[in-house]
Amino acid sequence: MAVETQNNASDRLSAEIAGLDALELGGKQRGSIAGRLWGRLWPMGIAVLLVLAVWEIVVLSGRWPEYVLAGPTTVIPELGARLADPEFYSAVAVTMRRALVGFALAMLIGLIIGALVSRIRPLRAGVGSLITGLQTMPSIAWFPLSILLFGLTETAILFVVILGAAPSIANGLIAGVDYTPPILLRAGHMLGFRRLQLYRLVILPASLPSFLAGLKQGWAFAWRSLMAGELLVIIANQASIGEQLHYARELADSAGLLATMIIILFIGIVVDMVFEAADTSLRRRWGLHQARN
Amino acid sequence: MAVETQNNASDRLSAEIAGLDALELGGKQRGSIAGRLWGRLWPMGIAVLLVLAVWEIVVLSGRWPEYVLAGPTTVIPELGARLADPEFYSAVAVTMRRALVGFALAMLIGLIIGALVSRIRPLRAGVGSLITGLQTMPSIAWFPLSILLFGLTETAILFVVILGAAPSIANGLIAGVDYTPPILLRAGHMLGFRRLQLYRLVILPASLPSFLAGLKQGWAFAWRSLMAGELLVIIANQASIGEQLHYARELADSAGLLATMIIILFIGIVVDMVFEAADTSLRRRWGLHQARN
Amino acid sequence: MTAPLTEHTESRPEGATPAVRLAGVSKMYGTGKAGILALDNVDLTVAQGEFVCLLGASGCGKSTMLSLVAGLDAPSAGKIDLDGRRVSLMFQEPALFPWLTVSANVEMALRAKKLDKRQRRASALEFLDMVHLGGFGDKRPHELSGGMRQRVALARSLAQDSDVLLMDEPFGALDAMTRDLLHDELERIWRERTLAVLFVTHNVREAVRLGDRVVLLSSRPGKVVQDFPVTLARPRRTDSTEVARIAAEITDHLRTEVVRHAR
Amino acid sequence: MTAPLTEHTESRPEGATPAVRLAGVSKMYGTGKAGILALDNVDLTVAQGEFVCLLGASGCGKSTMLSLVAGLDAPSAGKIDLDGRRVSLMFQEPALFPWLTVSANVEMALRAKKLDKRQRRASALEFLDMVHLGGFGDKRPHELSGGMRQRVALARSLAQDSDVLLMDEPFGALDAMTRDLLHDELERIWRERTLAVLFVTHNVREAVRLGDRVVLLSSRPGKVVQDFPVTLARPRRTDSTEVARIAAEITDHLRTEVVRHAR
Amino acid sequence: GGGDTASTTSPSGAGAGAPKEVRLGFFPNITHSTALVGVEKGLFAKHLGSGTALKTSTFNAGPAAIEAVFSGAIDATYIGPNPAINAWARSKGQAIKIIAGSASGGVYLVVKPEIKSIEDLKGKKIATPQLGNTQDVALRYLLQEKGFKTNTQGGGDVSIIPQENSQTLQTFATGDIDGAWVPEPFASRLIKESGAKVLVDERDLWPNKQFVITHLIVRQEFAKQHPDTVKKLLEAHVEANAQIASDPAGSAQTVNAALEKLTGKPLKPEVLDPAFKNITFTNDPIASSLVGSADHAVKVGLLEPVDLNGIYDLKVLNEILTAKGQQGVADK
Ligand SMILES: Nc1ncnc2c1ncn2[C@@H]1O[C@H](COP(=O)(O)OP(=O)(O)OP(=O)(O)O)[C@@H](O)[C@H]1O
Ligand SMILES: Nc1ncnc2c1ncn2[C@@H]1O[C@H](COP(=O)(O)OP(=O)(O)OP(=O)(O)O)[C@@H](O)[C@H]1O
Ligand SMILES: [Mg+2]
Ligand SMILES: [Mg+2]
Repeated sequence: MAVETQNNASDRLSAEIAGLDALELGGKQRGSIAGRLWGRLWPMGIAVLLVLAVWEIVVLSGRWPEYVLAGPTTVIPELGARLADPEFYSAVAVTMRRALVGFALAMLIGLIIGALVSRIRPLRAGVGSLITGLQTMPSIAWFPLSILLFGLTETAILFVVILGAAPSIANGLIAGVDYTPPILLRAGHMLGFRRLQLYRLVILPASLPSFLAGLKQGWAFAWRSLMAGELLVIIANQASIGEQLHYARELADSAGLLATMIIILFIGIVVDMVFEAADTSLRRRWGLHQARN
Repeated sequence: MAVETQNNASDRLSAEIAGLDALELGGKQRGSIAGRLWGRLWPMGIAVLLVLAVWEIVVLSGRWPEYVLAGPTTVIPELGARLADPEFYSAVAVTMRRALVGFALAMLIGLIIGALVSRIRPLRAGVGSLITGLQTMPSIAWFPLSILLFGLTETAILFVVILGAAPSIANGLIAGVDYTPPILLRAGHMLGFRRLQLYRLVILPASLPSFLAGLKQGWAFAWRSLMAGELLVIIANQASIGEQLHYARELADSAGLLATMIIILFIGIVVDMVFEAADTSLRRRWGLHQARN
Repeated sequence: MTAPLTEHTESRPEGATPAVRLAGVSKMYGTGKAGILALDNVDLTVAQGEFVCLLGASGCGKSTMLSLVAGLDAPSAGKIDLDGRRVSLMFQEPALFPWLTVSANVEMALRAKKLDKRQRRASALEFLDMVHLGGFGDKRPHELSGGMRQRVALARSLAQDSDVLLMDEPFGALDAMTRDLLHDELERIWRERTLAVLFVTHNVREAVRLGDRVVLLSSRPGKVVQDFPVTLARPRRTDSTEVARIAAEITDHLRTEVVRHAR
Repeated sequence: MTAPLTEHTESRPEGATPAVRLAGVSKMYGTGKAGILALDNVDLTVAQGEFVCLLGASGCGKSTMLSLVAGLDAPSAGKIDLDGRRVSLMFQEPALFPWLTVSANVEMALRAKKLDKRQRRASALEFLDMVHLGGFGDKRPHELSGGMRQRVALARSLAQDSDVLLMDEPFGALDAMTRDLLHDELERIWRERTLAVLFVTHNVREAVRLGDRVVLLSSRPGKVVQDFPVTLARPRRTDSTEVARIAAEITDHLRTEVVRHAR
Repeated sequence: GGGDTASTTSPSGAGAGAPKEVRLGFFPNITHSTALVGVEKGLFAKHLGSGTALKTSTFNAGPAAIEAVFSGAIDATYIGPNPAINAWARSKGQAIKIIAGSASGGVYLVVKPEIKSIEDLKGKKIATPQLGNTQDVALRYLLQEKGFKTNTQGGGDVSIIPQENSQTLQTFATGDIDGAWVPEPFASRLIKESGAKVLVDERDLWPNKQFVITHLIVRQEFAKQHPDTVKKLLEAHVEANAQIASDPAGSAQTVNAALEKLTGKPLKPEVLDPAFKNITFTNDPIASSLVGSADHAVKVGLLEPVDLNGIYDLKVLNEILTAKGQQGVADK
């Protein structure tokens, strides 16, 4: 109805103000894909260059010998050598597979535990605080139990990863549930939703932002647990990033350690970008992206 | 004005319905302190008993020898012996001091980084994703750098703890800022608040729930990093929990390991309760505690 | 009723089934000195098919009453009887789900009905058309104006299949024209479904335009102080002189009540 | 003005300083086909010390206009000139800070003034008294009723020391009595401070009761279509016959405008 | 953090005056008994004299100790052969020197009782403490000699599983592995707790039945600046080893007391006694075994060829030994 009658007028204006838009505060308008990419890339480029420069200066200062702190000029070729090595990709693939499988399972378990604990009062009183307790438990404490239960198998690694990430994910969900605006709960209640339906249709979507934040933290836990857990069981013919990190340190190989750290950072950044994309689309839908600072 | 004129009427009714209140859905009314404590304690007690029972059954099943999986009947005396040992308390004190100092510093740094990154667009594009990248970096990767920078000192431990916790805290704050309701930002803007003032008076308090969740996750990271970091530098005559955990594992001392795990869990649970108390009071103030199931 | 009737006499049909019955209902928020007695010993009955309007000063307990009837809160004393009737409540705020589009918000109300996806969608769009938001089904709530959001909430609560309809200032943010059109729609639906309606408003003319009865609440503590039957024949018009006359009369009572109770 | 004047003539003193000047202002939400043109080429001037009321159908762009004037959004085209005047805007929603008590919410508006803590508190309580919420300073927003929250928001925006006051349906959730009292308070403050006020309402009588001019906006796209000067002597009363007469006249125009433009 | 290296950068110059403190690292581990006895009995303090304080740091594994040496946070440390080789190779011979031996022997291949010979290992899972460490290399080399194929990822005829020794205790008990090539006290624990039996005593694989498992290294820069202090350290080291030799039983008790203090748990007597007996504490770094082990590592493909020439600096040690009328040790 009204929308149609206005389209001509809006088209005209739309064209008129296109130039103006471009000048406006960035980010409010979606802008072109290239433009958005560029808006992300230049600050990243500068950040990377800055880090490299500081690093090289520290190394050049001669405060520490090269074998103690390798400089970019050593590490970058080392990194290049790895990237040229097919085995490297299989190591990354092994680790990523474990991370993703473990994380997916942790997500499922975290979701279930979070859902139960957040809504069942005695359960919450009984084991609510245990969740954070479990979160603070270092991965190595679980190693013996993990081996007892699963032997020298990949499942033992996954177990450690899940124990690392699931509490974090559950906590994110619980926080989200706790902060669901009461008016939305009441609205859901009035629409006749109870228990599972209320949970699925109202509480869960309302908690999504917090759940997403929990997922992000859970990923970090999963990854760190994995880096430790990959030493737990060394499975035939499967190199992994956790192993590489460990051996680089074992061999006092500064360049190798730094190269591995860069790889870990890179993966972390890529994963963060995925989360951020999800987050941005969520905020756009909720109408939170227009916030004026 | 109106409030005064109603007090008599309300006093009367207040007395009348006191009995009714007690019967009403628990948790909506504050209730007596003893009652609330009891409401928390019995589910916890049941949870603990349940775990002990399952554990004892598994041990009694004889599936594994006692030195591989110690049972409650071994671990509880072991725990008792520790609790009777004054050195244990000094170990706890050492670890808690490090955890609290590290966490406080991480909080400060996380707050500053989170504040800057969340509000300065190029900074966010440049280093925003780096925060999660750093979060995924295992503590051991930082050890060489930490020793390089700080030698075998307590500062080296704190450095690892801060690198573990600060990104998490920063991420919590950033999520909170991102999800601050635009209408509150606009209201703050209309009241003439800009930049720092807007941040301090509007954004920060609005982000508090998410920040608190980030703090909780940050605590878990800090604690885990500390458990690893306490092995980095073993400072003369200072036993610590991280060390105890490590040695229990190194010596394959199942009872010792389980006793240390219980202690870690216990500390984690106590800390969680502190966070929960903060969270509950926050939700009460915001009017989120009345939420109907 | 607890309040003395003035010139009007009770006009509610004696034999009508009561749909909502409040008996001695009180509601206290908080406890002790800081507590607020929002409702004090309220008795009220709404018959099936009856349209009751609730008037009262700001903060007198109207919303509280609706949320008690809806079962969202428990009364501190007294009893509320709905006899198993299904209630729907349109809140004072729009209370839309921000993560859903406008039409999905309305569809939420249709989940109880056995409809397939396409039918649900079509039905939601019908209700949106009814509140003059036909073209906005795919927008998100944050892209609407305040009045438009209120209309979505109205569509959502009308879409629900209930016996008792509770409405908390449903037209507060609308202009007079839109309001008039929606009055007609609401009246039509009320008749078709023989709903029991409890309708809160600050607009006395609106109350007279719509209500079979107009109930006056006093302020802190909220008590029923007057109960006016409105016997005008329907359809009525908001700007008719009869409505204006009765509204003026009720306004006078309201004024004296408000002055007598508060301050 | 772009719209032809009808029977009334422009009554605004020729020499008055313009406080707010909108020239050819357009606002488009979104882009392309899905875009909505909320305001189209609006020209409007409000003089210092002038009280202008804005009327228009739901969703016609009134709130958009206020947020543009307040500088919360940038117009897609056109210019808005305030000459450095300080603006305060009372939103359509209360927009209170949930983590602060009621009085602390009002105190937020007093931070710009050089007051110590005690003075600020005292001043906040005065403003709360003014909106008849004297006893509620220590409550939290969630403990108030809808109308009470709106009054807190009113107190907060009145407490602000500004030259231009923008108000978006400030009395929408209030009963007629409270409304009348607050009209008087608002008028007093407006006179004392010689504010420029841009006041959005759906209540035509309220507009006539308060405004020096009543401006009519058409629907989608929002355009200024009429501009009525109100020359009645103050103090005016909402229920006076003159106000009713002018209001009826404006309502007629409004109706034809709404019918002509939308649908 | 630079303050920690004050002693190395002190203006005193080479040999000019003693440093305020000397920072010594070791592990709370029975193979580090020389250090444990020396510290516990105050021998280091005695020899260093009042001018130089002894500051000890305990480490749990080689990498942390090497990191500390590299960064100048410690001056000398007891350490196993692999980290020393790594440190030497990484720093291209600049960071450290081995200045004395400390312990030899005490490493066994223990297996399930049903395994009677090396040939029986086919298809079995054998644990080692760490990929590329001496035990790992020894196992791989032995298997290679016997014609078995192995690889670094646990595949091949015999599956080699590098894992921490504590985990080996557990996985052996649960039957996940069939044997392990481990040092004391883990070998004795496997025998006592899980009924493992010795298949190979690593001593039998080496000439003179001797091979290094612990030695003392020093930061080169420190050695250059404070040769006198290094000498005093070595004097204490020699005295500690002498004490162990003269009173093995008493020393074992001293060691166990120190372990209890450091790790919270003493070793059980039935583990302590055999373990302590199986280790020989000697000043001889047994250079031939270090070089031999490195050779083997190259042969099984775990190490790039590395030139170990100059890794030893045994001049001062030999001076001390000669002064005591004992025989010197060789660096070949
Ligand atoms: N959650 C709450 N906690 C404490 N007090 C409350 C709460 N909700 C309402 N009140 C108090 O109860 C009284 C009645 O509130 P209610 O919302 O029912 O008023 P109302 O009649 O709907 O007013 P309005 O017309 O302004 O919406 C008010 O004094 C309010 O302060
Ligand atoms: N953030 C937004 N994004 C997209 N469209 C918007 C946004 N805000 C408003 N609109 C659209 O702009 C138009 C005008 O909205 P506005 O809020 O200004 O109306 P209004 O005159 O204040 O209406 P009401 O009386 O209902 O409050 C509406 O059609 C609305 O859908
Ligand atoms: Mg209300
Ligand atoms: Mg509006």
